[in-house]
Amino acid sequence: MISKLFDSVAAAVADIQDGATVMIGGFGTAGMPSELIDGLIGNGARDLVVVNNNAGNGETGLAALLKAGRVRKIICSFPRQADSQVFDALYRAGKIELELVPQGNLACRIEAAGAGLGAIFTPTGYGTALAEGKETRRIAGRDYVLELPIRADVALIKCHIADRWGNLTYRKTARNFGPIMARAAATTIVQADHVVALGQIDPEVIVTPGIFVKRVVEVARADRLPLAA
Amino acid sequence: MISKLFDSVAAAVADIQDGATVMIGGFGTAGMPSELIDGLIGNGARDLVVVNNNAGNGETGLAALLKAGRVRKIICSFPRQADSQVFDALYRAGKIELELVPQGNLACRIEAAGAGLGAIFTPTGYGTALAEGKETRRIAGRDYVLELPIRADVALIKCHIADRWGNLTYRKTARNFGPIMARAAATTIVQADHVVALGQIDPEVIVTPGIFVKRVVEVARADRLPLAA
Amino acid sequence: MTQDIQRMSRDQLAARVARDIPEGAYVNLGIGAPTQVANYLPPDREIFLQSENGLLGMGPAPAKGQEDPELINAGKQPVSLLPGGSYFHHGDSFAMMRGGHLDICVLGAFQVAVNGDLANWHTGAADAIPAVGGAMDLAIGAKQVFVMMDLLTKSGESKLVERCSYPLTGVSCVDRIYSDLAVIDIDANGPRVIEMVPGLDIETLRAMTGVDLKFTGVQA
Amino acid sequence: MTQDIQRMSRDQLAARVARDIPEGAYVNLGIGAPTQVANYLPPDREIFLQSENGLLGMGPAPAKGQEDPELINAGKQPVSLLPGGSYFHHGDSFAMMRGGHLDICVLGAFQVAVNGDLANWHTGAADAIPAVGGAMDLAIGAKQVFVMMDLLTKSGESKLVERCSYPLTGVSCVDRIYSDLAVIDIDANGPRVIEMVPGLDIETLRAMTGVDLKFTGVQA
Repeated sequence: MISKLFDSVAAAVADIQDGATVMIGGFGTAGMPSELIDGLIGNGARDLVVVNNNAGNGETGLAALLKAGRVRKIICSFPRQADSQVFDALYRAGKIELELVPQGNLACRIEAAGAGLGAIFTPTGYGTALAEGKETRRIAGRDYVLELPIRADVALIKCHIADRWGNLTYRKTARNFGPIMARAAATTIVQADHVVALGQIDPEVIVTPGIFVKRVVEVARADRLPLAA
Repeated sequence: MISKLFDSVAAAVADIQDGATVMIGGFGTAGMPSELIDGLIGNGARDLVVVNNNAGNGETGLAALLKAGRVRKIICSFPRQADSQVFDALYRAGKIELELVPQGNLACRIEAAGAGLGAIFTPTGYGTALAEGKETRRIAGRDYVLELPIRADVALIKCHIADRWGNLTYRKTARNFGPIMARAAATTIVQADHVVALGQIDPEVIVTPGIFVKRVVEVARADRLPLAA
Repeated sequence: MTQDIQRMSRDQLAARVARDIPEGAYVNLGIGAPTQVANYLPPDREIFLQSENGLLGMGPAPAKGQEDPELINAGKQPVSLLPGGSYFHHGDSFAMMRGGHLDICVLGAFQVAVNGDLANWHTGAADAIPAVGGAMDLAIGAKQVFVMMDLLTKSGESKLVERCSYPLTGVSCVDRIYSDLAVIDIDANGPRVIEMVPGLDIETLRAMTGVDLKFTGVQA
Repeated sequence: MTQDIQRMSRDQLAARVARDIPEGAYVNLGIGAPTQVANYLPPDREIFLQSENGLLGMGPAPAKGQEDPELINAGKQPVSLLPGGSYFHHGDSFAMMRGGHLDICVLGAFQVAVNGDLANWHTGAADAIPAVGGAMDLAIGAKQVFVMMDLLTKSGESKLVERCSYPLTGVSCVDRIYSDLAVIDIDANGPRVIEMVPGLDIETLRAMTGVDLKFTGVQA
């Protein structure tokens, strides 16, 4: 019997290595797998490359990982926010490397990795500083930039409901990067609000089929929302 | 108030023009929008370019459109089947042009069109006759073929449940090409087993958001499956 | 007799933009001032608001106490979903933009050039921390790109320029500028003023911007 | 004393392939003979069968009268879905293949070359109507590509060849051949026989194929 369920966050993230590229789901705090990130802080891995839309909010979650000095480089679209003080300080001190990627290119480069494409021509960023030095091409009258896939060793994502095969559903705008990151990492580790018995999730509404998921740990946050009736 | 609902198949397909590129959903007969195809036969448009996984089964649906002599060219992955006699005869008589595309390249070229990518490097088909004359590139140690998006003027697809904004869900393996074709055509026309009131489809389970759909017509086939309780 | 220039307030400008959004349009309103446009969309028009973080059919902010931290907009503020709305992932969300499925996006700007180049993500200042978000995708993706901005900087320089000095967001992508002083279309022939606020005349506007402006249907 | 060569039947071969599919594997079984492998998967192993037309967790054919025309496999035959299975669209289905998410695919073949080239979609005959389906995606996508075939054609020619004469499906993609006479691994060093059926000896197999074969752990 296959079960991808782990009893603890610590066990689920135990083998993340120094130097790993780690995708972290979430858009701001919606969908951020905070407990998995706490587990990663506890794990002690260093020199991480993190892929996330943002660069941390406040002092918890991704911001705490940054603050702990574990991240060598961050690949994101929107680091500067009202509450990105941890990243801001590291960046100004030259202690973290930033690869700034337009949000849609971040998304489609992650998608390309998951789908096994070698590269894509995207119109986003053409003629801007973020495409400097990149190959461009005019195709059918429009200008495009060649962008490479973004893969990861590990993806940490949060979902709403999971089962032991790793099938996932998400909740509202917490879905965001979860489904595409799940496909682009060698090892996808998921924290679920709820784990249900196999067959309890309608096969028509599974957003991430279990093939993209290696490990699931139920994290029963005090403020988690109950399963819909 | 926005309503994309049409009263009749004939009205929904009335403006399809001679020479149009028409994507038709379905894998074999599962998901094939047979009544929309019948409407297209009735509409009389000629010199069509059809994009479908197959090239018709038996004598109905896509096979009937072919038999009516309306299709100049078909772009598909698997024309030859036990019951593809209509296509086979046209092809052997030199009366239809065939662009054979590996099924996954068909899918990702359609996806690229819907997602606004200019071209993609795909590993599928590299070194084969289906990549002859196409640009190739070695990226990170693997060989890829450059493939262009496949767009259409019109997509004809079948869904299970729709609403007046064009939100769609599908049923089982009838989903197949529907969601990706809906995004790749200028005008997507849908036949739905059932049309329900706005808000009746759970926003978490909508597979095709209405933004990708222009017209919906309810086709209450005698053998359609009832709405789940 | 010269009257004072009746500059539009932010709210007036938001209302002016809202007037031009037709029923049935799929629209993305950028972070900041463009978000205000939602407040002025006529309630009798069904307009579909998309948010880059994965929702279509975005409704207004929820009542106090009804906020859901997992239902937010691109600015990370709590919002609601209308009946008929839907959720999707980031790949699908940006496919909507990049694939040309949005009819209109409304963005703020630091500068717009006479050829439609847009600069709105980075001042280029050495100490600024850059952040681009979805701006570049919206700029090149929507069928029509509306910019909403003051025509002049606080120090009186025109934000409609011959050539952007700030880093670009997108090339030749702006279709129309809604500013506090005038509404200006941009096409292959350059900027064309289609509306001016009361009290403003062609010569004054020309002098303010310093760029070659055409005028259509505006009172001199 | 020479015994007769105990060639494996199609069913024996399917059972032999099934034995090598471990619990937890994500597997695509190609149209035709490979489909039979499903009949021999041990019921105590959870193995995930994917079908290119958008399902994962494919179960056996339904009871007569329970067929659903909208629940079919790649061969367009009625199937069922196991609890825990899921449906998805063609883009996602082929992302599973192309993205390297499948552990194993099992395909038929016209020819396999000593470098792992696969030819299984087209005989190259002038009057044949070509059809490729998902074969090229499976051939290059799965982590391991197993081929299931008779080692010789009906006229006695080896289907394991120095170089394919039929049009290729994929380049250097086959990892293992399960044939009626032997199981043969293919890697950068070429083909290596790891099992032969009783009654077959190395010299006979060499003579049958005419290609340079290595042998590991097989009885001479």
